[in-house]
Amino acid sequence: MKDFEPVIVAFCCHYCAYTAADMAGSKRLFYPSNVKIIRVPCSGKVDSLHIIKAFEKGADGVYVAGCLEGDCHFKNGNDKAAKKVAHMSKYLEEIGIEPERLEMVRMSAGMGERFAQVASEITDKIRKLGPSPIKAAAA
Amino acid sequence: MQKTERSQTNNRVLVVGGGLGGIRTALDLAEAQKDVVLIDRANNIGGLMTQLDRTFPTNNCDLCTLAPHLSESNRHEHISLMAMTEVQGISGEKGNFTVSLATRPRYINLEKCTGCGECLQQFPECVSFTPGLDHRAPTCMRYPQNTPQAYAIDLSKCDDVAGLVKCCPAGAINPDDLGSNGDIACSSIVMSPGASLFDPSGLDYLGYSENPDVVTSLEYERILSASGPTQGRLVRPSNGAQPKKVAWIQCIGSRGLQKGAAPYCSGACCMFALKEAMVTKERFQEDIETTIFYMDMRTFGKDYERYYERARDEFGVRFIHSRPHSILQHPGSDQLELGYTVDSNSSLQTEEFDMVVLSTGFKIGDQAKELANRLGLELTSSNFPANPGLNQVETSTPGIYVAGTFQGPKDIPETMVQASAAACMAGKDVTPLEADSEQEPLLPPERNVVGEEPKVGVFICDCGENIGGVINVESLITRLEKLNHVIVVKAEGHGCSRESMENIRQTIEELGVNRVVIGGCSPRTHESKFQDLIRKAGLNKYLLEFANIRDQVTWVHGHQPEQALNKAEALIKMAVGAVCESQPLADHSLPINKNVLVVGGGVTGMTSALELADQGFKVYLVERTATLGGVAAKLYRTLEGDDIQDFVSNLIKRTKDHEGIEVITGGIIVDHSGMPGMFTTGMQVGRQMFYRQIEHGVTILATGARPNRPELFELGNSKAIATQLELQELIDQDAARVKTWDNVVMIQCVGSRTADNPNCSRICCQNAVKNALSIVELNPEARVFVLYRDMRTYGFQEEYFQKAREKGVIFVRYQQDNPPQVDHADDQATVTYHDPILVREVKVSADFLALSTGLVADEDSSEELAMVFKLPRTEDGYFLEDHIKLRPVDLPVPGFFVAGTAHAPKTISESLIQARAVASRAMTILAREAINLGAVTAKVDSARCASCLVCVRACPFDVPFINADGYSEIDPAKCHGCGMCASECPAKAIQLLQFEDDQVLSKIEQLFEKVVA
Amino acid sequence: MITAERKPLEEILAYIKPFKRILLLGCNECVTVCAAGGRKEVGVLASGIQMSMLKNGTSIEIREHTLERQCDPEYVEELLPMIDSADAVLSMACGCGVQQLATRFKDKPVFPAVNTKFMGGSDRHGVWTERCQGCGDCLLGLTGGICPIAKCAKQLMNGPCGGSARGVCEIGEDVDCAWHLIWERLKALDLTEQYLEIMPAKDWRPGGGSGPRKIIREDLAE
Amino acid sequence: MKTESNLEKVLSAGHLAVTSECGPPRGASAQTVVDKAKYLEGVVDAVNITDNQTAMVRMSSFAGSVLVKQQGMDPLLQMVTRDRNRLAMQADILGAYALGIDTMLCLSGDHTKFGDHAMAANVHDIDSIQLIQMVKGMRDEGTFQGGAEIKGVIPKMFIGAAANPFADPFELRVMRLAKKIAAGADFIQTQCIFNVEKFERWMEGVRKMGLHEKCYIMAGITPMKSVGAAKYMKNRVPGMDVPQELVDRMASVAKEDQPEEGIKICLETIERLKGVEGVAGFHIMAIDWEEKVEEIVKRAGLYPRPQV
Repeated sequence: MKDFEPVIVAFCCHYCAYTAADMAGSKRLFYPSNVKIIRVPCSGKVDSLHIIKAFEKGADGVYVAGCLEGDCHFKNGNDKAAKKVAHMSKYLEEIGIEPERLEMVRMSAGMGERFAQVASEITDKIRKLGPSPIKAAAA
Repeated sequence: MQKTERSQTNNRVLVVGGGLGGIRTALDLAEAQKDVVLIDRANNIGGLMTQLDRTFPTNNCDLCTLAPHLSESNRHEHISLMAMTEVQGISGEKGNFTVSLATRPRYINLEKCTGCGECLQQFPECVSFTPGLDHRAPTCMRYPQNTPQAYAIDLSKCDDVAGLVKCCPAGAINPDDLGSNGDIACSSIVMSPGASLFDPSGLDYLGYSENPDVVTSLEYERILSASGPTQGRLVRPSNGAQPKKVAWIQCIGSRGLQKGAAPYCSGACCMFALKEAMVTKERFQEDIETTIFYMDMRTFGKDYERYYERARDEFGVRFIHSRPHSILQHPGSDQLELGYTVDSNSSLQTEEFDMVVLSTGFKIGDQAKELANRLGLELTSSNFPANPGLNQVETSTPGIYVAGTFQGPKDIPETMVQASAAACMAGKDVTPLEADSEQEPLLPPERNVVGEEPKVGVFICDCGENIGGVINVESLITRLEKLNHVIVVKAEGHGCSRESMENIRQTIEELGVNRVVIGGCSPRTHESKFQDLIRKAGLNKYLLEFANIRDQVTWVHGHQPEQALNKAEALIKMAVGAVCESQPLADHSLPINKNVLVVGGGVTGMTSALELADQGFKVYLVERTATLGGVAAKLYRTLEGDDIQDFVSNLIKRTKDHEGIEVITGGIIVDHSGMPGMFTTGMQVGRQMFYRQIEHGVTILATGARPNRPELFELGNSKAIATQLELQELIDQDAARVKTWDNVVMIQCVGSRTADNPNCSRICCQNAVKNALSIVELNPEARVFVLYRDMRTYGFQEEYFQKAREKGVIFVRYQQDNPPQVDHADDQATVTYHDPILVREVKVSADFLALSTGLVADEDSSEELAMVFKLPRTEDGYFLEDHIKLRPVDLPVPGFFVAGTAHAPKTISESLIQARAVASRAMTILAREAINLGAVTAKVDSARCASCLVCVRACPFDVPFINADGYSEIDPAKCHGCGMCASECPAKAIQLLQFEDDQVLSKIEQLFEKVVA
Repeated sequence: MITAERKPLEEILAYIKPFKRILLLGCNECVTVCAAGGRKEVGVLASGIQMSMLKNGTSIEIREHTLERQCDPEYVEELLPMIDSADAVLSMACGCGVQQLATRFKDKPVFPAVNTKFMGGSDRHGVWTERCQGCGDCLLGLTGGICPIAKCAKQLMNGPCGGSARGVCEIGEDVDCAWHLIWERLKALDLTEQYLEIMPAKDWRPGGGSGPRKIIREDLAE
Repeated sequence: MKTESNLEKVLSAGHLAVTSECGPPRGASAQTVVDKAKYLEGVVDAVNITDNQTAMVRMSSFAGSVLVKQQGMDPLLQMVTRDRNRLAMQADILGAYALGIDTMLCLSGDHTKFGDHAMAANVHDIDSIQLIQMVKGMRDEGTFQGGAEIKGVIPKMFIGAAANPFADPFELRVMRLAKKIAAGADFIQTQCIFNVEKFERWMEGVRKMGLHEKCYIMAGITPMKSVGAAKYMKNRVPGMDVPQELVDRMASVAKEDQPEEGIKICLETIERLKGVEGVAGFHIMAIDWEEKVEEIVKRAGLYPRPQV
């Protein structure tokens, strides 16, 4: 699949990753356009159902980006998000979707470089994995 | 130069210095409905803190915590911000100052600049940078929340002025900018321009100027920082290799230890070094060794001792009690050799390190000194503004107040406290503005859109070249026009310009648009602006979605215009999907009860009460004992010599006489309900335990701490053994007896910094110094021995410590595991201790043994109050503030504040500062007619609720509860809007408004519309 | 409360393989509380099934619905308008609910999507522990309010076996020794004398084993 | 005398009794049982035949006991409540007594989790104390547990129970013994004793309640074959208390000398316990090392066994 362009959903916490994404912008750090951000007030707001629906609708990859350990504005939303991601990864495996397509990442608002780097790495990874089996089956 | 008259009225406060403290002062005043002019020399506000990587004791990145304060200060209607501006001169007096200001040219029109950075891209050399460690710092906008959100031009470095002007897509560059001079009238002035850091270049033996691997602690901070010159990679400046061994040397430029060093202690460097060492260890674990060379570890702040213990015990930071005397680099070696001696061994030790960090202290720089002179402020010998009495924020000139490191060396929490206290003082000199009189023009009524088919208007900014330069906005519009529910798509140039905003408003009104999508920059910076716009167009402000097609599309996919166009289309489609699901929401607001409840009738409580009552608020001051005065009533003099008895009795008299204060003694709080702005608190009063209720808008806790009296060192078993508190009474009341003493011993840290009570009591070292000085004054022949673990005479107290040493007071260090031994007779105490210099036991027969027993939290009252008010406490029983750094006197429950020793041990003048700080914080609430709580709150659908308690348990703030009907209930006034309950609810009974499931799922659906039909 | 846990997806898929239209039913009682079969899990499972089907090249129509309580007939009546358009019902309720559906809709295949586990309660957020085995003859009054039948791995009624160490059962570090707990509690209540009494061999009849147990309240039963 | 049991005779005559054990094979070979038992002939007063020890399937304790009896020796039938309900157990007791078996040990048994049938149900219709009660009821009242009368010959079993002085909670251990005695235990075989000091403390409690006068307490003794075995027992076997000093002592000698060191430790233990008031005998569990029992008994001065 040479011209495969993955579609990746990134649930980004308003206080860290979303700001980091803006910062990547103001620093003009290029990264692949495959990542589409959905802003949430806290990564802890990301619902298992939203993650699974993203895959059902055709996402090739999903990641949740929350604050660094101990930095959550709401105390522990980032840690809760990480647990949900781990739980849903197992479920994806049951369904027959590579669990690597779902990931939790952490960064602070100042980490524009990291945002761009994560976006590139995850895009590369998903590109190598190929289209999601769901999308492939539906096509 | 233009000469402009900036204002006629003087009903405002001038705040000089836009660092953290200045921002806090300005925000406090503005929230109390008072006008402020905030000026700063630099291009942007933020000060020193924006250069820090992480801050103690939370070791968090501070960008995210500071940023909201910065943008808040820019938006605030009562604050006018003037960057690149300095004070030239002053005339007039309190209530009516005239200050002349000079503003340097920025060569950029702030009204037009969008912060796009095109100028920096094309003419990097002309855009002025802010000095970091590296001259090639990537941008002069040090961080994304920069305020003002604009660059500055250094015209002297520019060869092609015409080219530069042309490169700006917004036409904001104006080479003819001359800057401006002008006068401003104001009633009071708060000075918080900050301090400078000691420059160690002059100290040859440290090799700072020659050796790149010797850095100051701030430079090290920049190296660690993700936004610093190395992007957070810790490397040796000399060779780019990762260091394996790093040493910190404390007290550089402080405590009079070096040539040119200040005589005082800089107060913050010990914690600063601990933080850097811990962060370093945290990142590199076993790969790196960290060593701190110190004189006294001064971790005297709230819970700081614990931090020190963690550094030592959990992180393995090594501590050496020594003052290194040289840093050498031998020819051919790339290692730094530290030479030092330790207590028990007089021979020279050496050890090699890869990097050495100099913990440089604060000093008043020439600019600040000159500024103080221009204002006519009296200065101390160290060039800090002299203050006339117990109120640290006052100066020799009435109406001019100081805060932050300009007042004296200190850390961030203390700066924040002083900043609020200064706001309290300065605010007294101005009258608040009628909240509604000059408010926004009348808004049209909100159109009822419920039940209407969504009619979405999409407005796309090209933001000059920022968006339009990468994607073709016209073809984007063509693609979007076919979308379901979209009735209009328009390009709007610079959407945030006045003209475009007006166009958008007209389009909404003319076409009956009932949902709006803005395709442009980030909602973080512009959402509220467009919310206001659609509200003016008669729509509820929550019927808006943002598609961030600049920061997150064109700026980052400039190399792939086609993909950028596709992504912009996708993001806008998602926004359209979400906005169709959005519903009008009401901001929650509550009316404010303007009464204040102050709990605790010590000096702190009385001072808070008086400050608030003076500004017209009704105060109930509840004291559980029968009398006012608290612990201070037992004190006689401060270290600086102020008469406390006199002060306290004056304060009591003023409090009792004040019309606005109702003093309730013998009052015990028993119940409490309500929400911020409308609390009801019940108490039992007097011997009859008569029950009464008080309604109030805010609550201030000033319940104090209790003098500790542990049964250690034979305390209580001999007349010759007593606490420092008792000693100071003897000194004042029975000088004749004190004069007869030949030998006096003092033991520090009695019952503090122990396993039972791990924190430092903060006040004891200066107490010991104070009493020791009094004793040698009464009897110059007396020999006073102070046995200590670390002398913690921080800040200006250090000078008294030095004075005591000069007067012959003997200070001997002891180790916690080898404490002095005490034997007693009825009128004598024999103290045996290990002398680390003599390396042997020494026995002293003392006429008096004073134990520095410090303070402990008053468990009785604080535990009960914590339960009644549902407030958290620290492990050792003090009330726990909301944010240890930035909100040190705000409690986590909105509407509650803490001051004085109920917060942590502190001196009287420190307590008084907090007393004024809480008054200021309280006024930020009391000045409003209502509290707006926003609309992003969780809402329970009781028909679906299974009462499973998941929300109750998931909420980080304990807001949800199962109500009398048996369903979960979430009080919108308390909800913080994180949405964790919504995401965990197994019955899908909770929605977080503005981020509802339908909105999120609709975004997903729109994104994949093509993939699965 | 009755606790349950979702079955492996594979097993669920095998049940519903022959069908085209499925009614996926949650229950808003116990299984919601233990995060096994409420509205949210229904949604998550529906997505999982859809994706698995799609992957296998088939498709299925899933209608999601959650009843207030599947074990009561009146609530089940709510399904009348939708039951005909389903070929089979997949229930995320406990065994009680599944059987209620099977009894009511005689010609409709009904499958369980969860394994019903035990009667228990939550220790903390996300952790549930068995507390009762429904033996029908409660002896908690004699054991300090801690049940050795539900909590002792050997259901010992007269004290801890020799495998109890530091309050932990020999079965594993995460299992408390029930008798250790009972003993601590008896001590706290000053009832240690009670321990010395030998508890006689238990009459297991009230615990069932003679067909479904029944409770009939004469004053209420019609 | 309550029974015809040889063990009861030895104990009631005031001799220090000696028992040892023989684990039936995991196969149907009678010869294996006979061979193992032979090592113990004339050396002990009764031979424990274990019942699906460590929850692994083995030849039944009942059959093993019969085979030992056939050799003219005195078997001690072990019975766990894990595998059978009260009907099956009472039936076996009748059968065993009919075939000349008159001594038994009542246990609850290791949990199935530890064996090779972890998936099996743990029956535990009754617990070990209730089993003791049941056996005593059969003997002294002549009734089944359900209340009906036993017809004809009544099984007169000498009833043993186990005690673990080392398990937690320690303070409950003496009381639990008291409960077993109250239920009807005639003799006790304890868990292997390595921590002698702790055992002595337990015995102190036993004496304080006068339990040693109501029941014969036989101290459990196990020789350690190697330092590996010592460590295994210390760390892996639930309810065992092996002090670190013993492990170190085993480790301090060369590998080939370790068996002898183990036996020395065990002899020292026996010697010390002989002096403890209330210790009525020794139960020597030489796991997979039955051939050494004779040597131990002889070197401990417990040989020859009294004829009563």
